[in-house]
Amino acid sequence: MTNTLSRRVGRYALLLLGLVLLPSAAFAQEVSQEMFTVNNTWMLVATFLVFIMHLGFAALESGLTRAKNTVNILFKNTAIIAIGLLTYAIVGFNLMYPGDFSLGEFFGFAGFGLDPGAEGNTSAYNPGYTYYTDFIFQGMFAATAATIVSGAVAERIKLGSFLVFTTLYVAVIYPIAGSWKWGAGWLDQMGFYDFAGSTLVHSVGGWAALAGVIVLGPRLGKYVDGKVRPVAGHSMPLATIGVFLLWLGWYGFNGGSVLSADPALVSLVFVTTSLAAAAGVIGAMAASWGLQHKPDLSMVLNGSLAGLVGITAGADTVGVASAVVIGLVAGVIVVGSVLLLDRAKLDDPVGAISVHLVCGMWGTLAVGIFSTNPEHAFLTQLIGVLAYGVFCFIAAFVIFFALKASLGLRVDAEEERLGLDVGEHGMEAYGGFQITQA
Amino acid sequence: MTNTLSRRVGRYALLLLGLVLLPSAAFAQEVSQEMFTVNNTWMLVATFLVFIMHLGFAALESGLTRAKNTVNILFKNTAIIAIGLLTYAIVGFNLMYPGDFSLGEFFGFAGFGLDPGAEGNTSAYNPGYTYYTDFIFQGMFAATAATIVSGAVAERIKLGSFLVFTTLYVAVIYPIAGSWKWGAGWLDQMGFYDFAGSTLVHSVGGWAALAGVIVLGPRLGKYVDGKVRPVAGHSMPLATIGVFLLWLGWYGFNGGSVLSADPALVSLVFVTTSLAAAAGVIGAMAASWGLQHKPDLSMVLNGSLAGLVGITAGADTVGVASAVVIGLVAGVIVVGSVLLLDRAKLDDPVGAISVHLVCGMWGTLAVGIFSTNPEHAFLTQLIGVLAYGVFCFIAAFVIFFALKASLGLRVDAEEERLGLDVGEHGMEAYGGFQITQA
Amino acid sequence: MTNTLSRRVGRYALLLLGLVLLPSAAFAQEVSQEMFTVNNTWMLVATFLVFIMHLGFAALESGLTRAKNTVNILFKNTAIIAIGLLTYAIVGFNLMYPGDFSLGEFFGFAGFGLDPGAEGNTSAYNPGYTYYTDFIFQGMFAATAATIVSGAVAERIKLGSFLVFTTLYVAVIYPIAGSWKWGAGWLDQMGFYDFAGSTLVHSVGGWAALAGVIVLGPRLGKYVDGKVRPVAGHSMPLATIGVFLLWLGWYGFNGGSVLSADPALVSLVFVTTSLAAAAGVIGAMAASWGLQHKPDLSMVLNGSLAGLVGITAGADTVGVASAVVIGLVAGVIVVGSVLLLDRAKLDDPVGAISVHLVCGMWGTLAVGIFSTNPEHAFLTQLIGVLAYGVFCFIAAFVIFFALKASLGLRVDAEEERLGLDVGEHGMEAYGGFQITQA
Amino acid sequence: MKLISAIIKPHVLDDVRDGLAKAGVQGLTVTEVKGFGRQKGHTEVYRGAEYTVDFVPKAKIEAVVADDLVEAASNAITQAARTGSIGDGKVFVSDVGQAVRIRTGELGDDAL
Amino acid sequence: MKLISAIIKPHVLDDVRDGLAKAGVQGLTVTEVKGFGRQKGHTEVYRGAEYTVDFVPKAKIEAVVADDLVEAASNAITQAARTGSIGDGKVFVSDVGQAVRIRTGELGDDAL
Amino acid sequence: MKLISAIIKPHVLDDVRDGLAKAGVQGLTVTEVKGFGRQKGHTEVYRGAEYTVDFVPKAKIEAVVADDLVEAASNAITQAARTGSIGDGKVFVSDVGQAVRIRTGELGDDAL
Ligand SMILES: Nc1ncnc2c1ncn2[C@@H]1O[C@H](COP(=O)(O)OP(=O)(O)O)[C@@H](O)[C@H]1O
Ligand SMILES: Nc1ncnc2c1ncn2[C@@H]1O[C@H](COP(=O)(O)OP(=O)(O)O)[C@@H](O)[C@H]1O
Ligand SMILES: Nc1ncnc2c1ncn2[C@@H]1O[C@H](COP(=O)(O)OP(=O)(O)O)[C@@H](O)[C@H]1O
Repeated sequence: MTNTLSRRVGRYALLLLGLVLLPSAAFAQEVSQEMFTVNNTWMLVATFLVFIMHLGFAALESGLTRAKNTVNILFKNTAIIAIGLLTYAIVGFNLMYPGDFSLGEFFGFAGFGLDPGAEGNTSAYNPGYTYYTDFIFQGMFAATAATIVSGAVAERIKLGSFLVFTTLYVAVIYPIAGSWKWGAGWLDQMGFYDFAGSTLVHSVGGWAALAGVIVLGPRLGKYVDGKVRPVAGHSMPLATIGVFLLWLGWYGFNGGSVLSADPALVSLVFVTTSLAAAAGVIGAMAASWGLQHKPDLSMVLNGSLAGLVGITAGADTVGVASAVVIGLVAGVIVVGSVLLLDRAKLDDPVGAISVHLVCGMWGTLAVGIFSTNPEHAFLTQLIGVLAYGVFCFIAAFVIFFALKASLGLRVDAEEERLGLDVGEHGMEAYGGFQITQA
Repeated sequence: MTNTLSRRVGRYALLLLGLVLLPSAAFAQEVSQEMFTVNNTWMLVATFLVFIMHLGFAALESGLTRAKNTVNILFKNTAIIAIGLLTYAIVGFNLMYPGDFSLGEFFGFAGFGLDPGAEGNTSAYNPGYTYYTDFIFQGMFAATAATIVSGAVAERIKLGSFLVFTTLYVAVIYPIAGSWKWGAGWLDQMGFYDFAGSTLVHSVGGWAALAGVIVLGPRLGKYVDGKVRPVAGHSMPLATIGVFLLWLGWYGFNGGSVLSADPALVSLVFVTTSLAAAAGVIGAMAASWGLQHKPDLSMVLNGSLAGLVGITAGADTVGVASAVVIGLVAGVIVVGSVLLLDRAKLDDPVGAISVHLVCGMWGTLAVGIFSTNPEHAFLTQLIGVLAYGVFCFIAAFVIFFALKASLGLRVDAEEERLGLDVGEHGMEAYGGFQITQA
Repeated sequence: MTNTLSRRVGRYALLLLGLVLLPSAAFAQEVSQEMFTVNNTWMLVATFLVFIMHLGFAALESGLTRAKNTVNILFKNTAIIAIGLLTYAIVGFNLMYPGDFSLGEFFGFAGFGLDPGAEGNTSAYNPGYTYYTDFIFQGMFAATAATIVSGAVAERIKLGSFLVFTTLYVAVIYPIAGSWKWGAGWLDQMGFYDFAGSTLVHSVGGWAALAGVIVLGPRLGKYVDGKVRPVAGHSMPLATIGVFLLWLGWYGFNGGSVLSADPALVSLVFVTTSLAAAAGVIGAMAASWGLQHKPDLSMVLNGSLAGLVGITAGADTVGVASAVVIGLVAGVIVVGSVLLLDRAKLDDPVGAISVHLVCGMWGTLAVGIFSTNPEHAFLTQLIGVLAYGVFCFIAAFVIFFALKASLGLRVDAEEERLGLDVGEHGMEAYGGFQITQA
Repeated sequence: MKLISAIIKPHVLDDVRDGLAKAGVQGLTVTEVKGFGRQKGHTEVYRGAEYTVDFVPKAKIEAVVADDLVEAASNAITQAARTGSIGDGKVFVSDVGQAVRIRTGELGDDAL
Repeated sequence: MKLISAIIKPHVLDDVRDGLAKAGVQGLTVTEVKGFGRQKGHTEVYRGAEYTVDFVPKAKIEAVVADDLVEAASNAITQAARTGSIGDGKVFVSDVGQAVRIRTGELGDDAL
Repeated sequence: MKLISAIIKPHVLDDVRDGLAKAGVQGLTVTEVKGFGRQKGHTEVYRGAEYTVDFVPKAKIEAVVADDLVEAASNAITQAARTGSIGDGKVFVSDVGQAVRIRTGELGDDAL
C-alpha cells in the first residue's frame, strides 16, 4: 500500500525542505529503529496533550457561561471528542489525506475506515510515526475545530442540532479544507504555510463559530436598548483551569506538528509557543487595563490563547523575538476584537471568534511577515486565509441555516431563561448550591 | 539477583510471543542503550499518566456525590495513593511478582522492600525499563483498585475503617490476585489474557466495591417506599474534569502496559483505547437518550469510562473495528447496569460497580470473542473472570464484615445527614457558599 | 559561541561525576543523535510538566482562600508565568548561567536575550538537550519561585505592587541566587548540593513569602484578642486539584533535573519523589489527627507538598528508605510549622512558608544526612541554606518595603472586606452563586 | 389573612409541604436560613485552629392563609416537623392586611 | 408604616426595582426563595431515576413604606412583575410598628 | 410578642448576635439578602462592558421576642451594627400573634 505512504508525503515535503536549512536536520528519510521509536513516542505524547485540550475547552467554555447551561456545555464537549474521533476514523482521515485528488486539488477520498497496510507500522510509512499514530494525532486535531464552535453558540443552541452540525463539520468540511494544505492540495502547492493550524484548525473552527453566531442571534438580554449587558461567566476558576490546560495541550499541538522528535525544531517550537502565550497575556493585560481601567481576568485568559493561536501558523519558522511580537499583538487584537464584536451585536459568550478566527488570521498572515523562510510570502498567506474563509463560512452558514429551517436551531425563550441544563438534559450542574436564576 | 529478573519474565513471555506475530516487533531481549532509554522514558511517561488518574477518581467521585461529603472523598483519595504506593513498596510488589510461588501457583512472596539488585538499572533486567520504573509503574496501578471502591461506598463509610480496608486490600489482596496472571501464576499459565487490567485492576476493585455496597447498605433516603430517589451529585464540572483526566491517564494505563515504547503496539493501543472510549460515549448517549428521554451527562461520562474499562483487557490484541464494538456495547451495558443495580437496591453513588466490575468482565470476555490472537479462548477468559470474582468478592466481604463487627463500618444517621465532612473532618468543602442541607 | 556552551558545563560537572559512581552511567559527553533526541524529548516532557505546576499553584492558592479573592489570585498566577518566562528570556537565563562571573563567583551576566549560537541545537551544546530546551526548562522553574510568594501574601496585597515585586524577584534575585549553585558559582564550588531546588527554588520563594507576610501583616480578623480565627478556604476540590497537579508536575521538576533521560537516574528519582510525597501525606495525616483530633484535608494536602519539597534537594542521591523518612518528617514538620507560624501571628493563608521554606531547608539539610554520596556534607548544606536565607530574605524585604513606601503594598480595609476581586478587578469569580460576604 | 412563618429542620421540608398541602394550603415560599437557639452548632478545625460554627442550617416556610385555615396549617407544620429533638423550630403567626395575585389582580383570600 | 412583601419571578427583579424607585420607594431588600404554588416545577432525570423538582426559584422583595405609599408601591410591583402566566406571584401587605435607621437612630417614616 | 427584623452589614453579624444574646434574646434566624438603598453598589467590568451592581450584600436578622424585650433588643442591634457609614441598615418591629415551639407545643412567650 505505497499509496497510503505517498499520500502523506506531500505534507512534510516542505517541512523536510525546511529542515535541510537547519543545522540540526540530521535525520533523513531512513532512520534507525531507535530514532523511529523516539519520534513515534513523542508523537504519542503530543497526541495525549492535544486530547487534554478538549477538557480545556470544556472547562473554559463552561466557566465563561452561566451555571444553568453548564451541563449542556460539558455534554457537548464530551460528545464532540467522541464524534470527532469516530467520524475521523470512518471518513475524515481519508478525506484529509486522500493521496490522490479526484477533483482538481480540492477534493479526494481514499476510502472508508482505517488500513495501515503493510508498512504502516514501520519507518517506511514515515520516519516520524506509524500509521496509527498519524491517525490518532490528526484525529485529536479534528475534534478541536468543532469544539471551538461550541463556545460561541453556547447558552442558546439546541443540543440535537448542534450535534448534527458537529458531525457534518468535523466529518466533511474540516478534512476537505485540511486537504488543501496538509493533504498536499492546491494551497500547499502554491506555497501557503500553516505549521500547526492557525488557519487549518483555528480559523476553520472560528468561521463556523461566526456563522453560528450570526444565524442564531444573541442571547436574550445581551443587547438591550442598544446597550451591551454583560452576562458574566459562572466560574473563573473553571475558566482558568481551561486556559492552562489548553496552553499545556498546545505543547503537543505545536510540538507534535514537527512530526518528529527533532530536538532543534521541537525545542524551538516550545520556546516560540511559550513566549507567544506569555506575550499574549501581557498584551491583553495592557489593553484591558488601558481600555477598561481594570485588569480583566477573562481578557487575560483570552490573551494567552490569542498568543497561542497566533504563533501556531509559524511556530517553527519565526525567531524568538518575532514570536514575542506575534503574541503581544495577538493579545491586543483579541481585546479589541471582543469589544468590536459586541458593538456589532455578535454575541460570542466565550470570545471564540476573537481568539480562534481573528488571531488565527493574524497568525497566518504573520508568517508572511516574520518567517525566516524566504519562500513564505504575505500574499500567498492572504490567499490561504481568504480561501478558507470563503469555503468554511459558507459551508457552516448553509448547514446552520438548513438546521434552522428543519430541526430548529434555537431553544425557546422559556427554556433559555430556565437554562439548557434543565431544558435539554433535565439535570442541574450544581446540586445543593443556591444559584440565582435570572 | 537473577531471581529478580526472572520473576518478571513470565509477564511478557506471552507478550513477546504476540510481538513476533507483528511485523514491527524488531526488538529482541537485547536492546541498545538508546532503545532501552526510550522504552524506559515512555514507561515513566505512562507512570505519571496513571498517577493523574488518581486526581481523576477524586474529581469524579466528589463531583457525583453531595457537597457535604466532598472533603471526605478528597481525603480518602489522597490517602489511598499514599497508602497504595507505600504498601506496594513494602510488600505489594514482591507479592505480585514473587518470582517463585510458594503455594501452588497461587501465592508467593519475594520479601519485604525494594532491591534493584545488580542488573536492576540495565536492560538486562528488562529491555523495556529499569527495576525502579517497573515498581513505580505497577505501584500507580495498585492504588487504583482501592480508589475504585472509594466511590461506591461514599457518603456513609467511616473514614478509619475505610483506610484499614484500603490498606489490607491494596497491600495483600490486589497483589496476590495480580500474581495469578501478571506474576506468571496459574491463570497466566492457563492462557488467560488481560492486557492492562480489565479484570486484574478494574474488576478486582469492582468486586470490593460490590462487597462494600452490600455490607454497608444504601444511603439514607435513597430507596424510599420501594422507589428510587435520586441523590444528585454536587458538581458536574468536577465530574467531567475527573472523567477527562481518567481518559488521559488511560493512555498511560494501556499505553504503558505495552511495557516498551514499541511504535506499532503503542500506537495501536492508543487507537483502540481512544475509539473504545468514544464509542462508549455514543453507546451511553444512545441508551440514556432512549431509555430516559433526556441525554444524561453523568451516564455519558460513565459511558466513556465503560468503553475504556472494556478495551483494557484487549487493547493490544483486537482490531480497530472490534474496539469500537467493544466500547459501544460497554456504553450500553453501563447504562443498563446502573438502572438494574438501583432496582436491586445496591446503592453505588458514582456507578463504580457498573463501570469497573461489569464492564471489566465484559472487556475480559470480549478478548475471547474479538482477539486476533487464536490462543485467546472465551472459556479461559471466563474462568479467569470467575476466579477473580470468587477470590476478591469473598476477601473484600470478609474484611468489610470484620470491620463492621469491630470498628464499625458506617457513620450514624445524624452524621450521615449532616455530612461526613463535618462529622469525620470537622471541615467544610466550600467556604462561604450557601449550600442546601437536606 | 563556545562560551555559551562552557558556561553550562559547571552545572553537570558534579552530576556527571555522580553518574560515574552509578553502574548505569553508560553515556558520556559524546552521544548518538538517537540518545540526544530521547534525552531532549524527555527534557521537553519535563518542561510541560513543570508548566502545569503553575495551574497547580493557581488552583491550590485560590482553593485555600476566600471566594471574594479568587479572581485576584488567578490573575496573579496567570501574570506570573507570563512575566517569568519573558524576563527569563530577556535577562534571567543569562544571569543564572553567566558562564563567567564578573563579581567573585557571586554575580555574572552573559548579556540580554537568547542566542543558541552555532552548537545550540546539537549534542555538542549538551548531550542532554538543546539550548532552547535548556532555556525553556529553566524558564518554567524561574516563575515557580514567584508563584510561591503569591499564596502567602494573598487576600490583601495590591495587584500592581505584587506584579512589580514579581518582576524584580524573578528577573534579578532568583537567577543571581541560582547562579551560585546551578550557574557554577561559589556554593557549587564549595560542594553544596541541591538536586532540583529545595533551596534554589522553594526556599528562595519561601524567604520572599516570609518577608512579604512580615511587611504586609495579617489579614483583617485573622488574629483577634490574641486568638487565631481560622479563615477557611473556599473550595477544597480546587485545592486538591492544585496539589495533585503540583505532584504531577514534580515528576518533571525532579525527573527533568536529571538533565537527561538516563533510565537509572530518572526512574530512581520517580521512586524517591513518589514515596516522599506519599510519606508526607502519612506524616501530615498522623500529625494532624494527633494534634487536632480530626484529620485535616488541607494539612494532608500540604503534607504531600512538604514531602515533595523535602525530597527535591536529594531525589537522585538518597536511597528509597531515606526518601520515605525525609517525606515522613517533612509531613510532620509542615503541620507543626503551620501551627507555630500562627502562634507567631505570621499569616500565611496557604501554608507556603511552611511548605516551601521550612521543608525546603529540611530537604537541603537532609542531603547532608542521607546522601549516598560521601562528598555531601551537612555543614556545607547548612552554609548554603543560610547564604540563601540571608540574601533572599533581605532582598525581598527591601523590595517589599520600598513598594510599601512608594506604591503602597496593601489594599485598604474596605477593599479587603469587600474582596480584591471587586476591588482590583471589578469582577466576581462566581457568577450567580450565593456567597456569604463576611 | 395570617402569615404563618415556620423555622424547621431542612430535612423535614418535603413532609411539611405535603402536610400543608393536605391541610388545604395551596401556596408557600421557602427560604434557606441559618438559625441560632438552643440547638448548638458544631466544632470545626481548620489548619490547627478550632472554632465553633454557631449557626445551624434551617428552612423557613412562609404561607399566607385565610383565617380559618390558620389552626389546621399550624398543626400540620408542627406535626410534620416534630422529631422531638432540640432544634425542631418554631411556628409564628401574624396578621396580613392585604394580598394581591400579581397575574390577575385578585385580592384578599382569593389571591392565595 | 407597612411592609410590602412580594414574591416575584426572578427575571423581573430589575424592572420591579425600577418601578418601585419611580413610585418613590427608596429602599428594599431582596431574598432568593423557592416557591410552591400553582406553577408546577419540572421533571429531572438523574442516572435513570425521574423526579420532580416541585419548587420554582422566586425572588422575594420586602420594602417598608410609609402608609401613603402603599398603594403606589403595590401597583408598581404588580405592573412590573405581571407577565400574565401562572407563577407571577403575590404581593402581601402587613403592618409595621416601628422602624429605626441604625446609622442615625432616626425613627418611623424618617428611617425608611 | 414582636418580631424584630433587622437588615445589617454582614460583617457585624457576630457582634449583633452577641449583643442580642446579652440582651436576653435566646433565638434568632439569619437570612442572606441583597439590599438596595442609599448605599450604592459598585461598578464591574466584564469583557469590556461596564455595569453597576446595585445590590449590596446584607444579612437579615429576625428574632421574635416578648414585648418587654423589644426595647433592649432593638438597642442591642443598633449599637452593635452601627459603623456610622451609609448602609448600616434598619430595624423594623411588628406584631406577632402567636408562637409555637414545634418540639414541645409550648405557646406564646414560652415558645421563644
Ligand atoms: N425567638 C426567635 N426568633 C426567631 N427565630 C427563632 C427564635 N428562637 C428560635 N428561633 C429559630 O428556631 C430554631 C430552633 O430553635 P432552638 O432554640 O434551637 O430549638 P427549639 O426549636 O427546640 O426551641 C433556631 O435555630 C432559630 O432559627
Ligand atoms: N399562600 C401563599 N403564601 C406564601 N407564598 C405564596 C402563597 N401562594 C403562592 N405563594 C408564592 O407565590 C408564588 C407564585 O404562586 P403560584 O400559585 O405558582 O402562581 P400565581 O402567582 O400565578 O398565583 C409561589 O411560587 C410561592 O412562592
Ligand atoms: N424601606 C426599606 N424597606 C426594606 N428594606 C430597606 C428599606 N430601606 C433600606 N432597606 C435595607 O436597608 C439597607 C441599608 O439601607 P441604606 O439606605 O443603604 O442605608 P442606611 O441604612 O444608612 O439608611 C438596604 O440595603 C436595604 O437592604
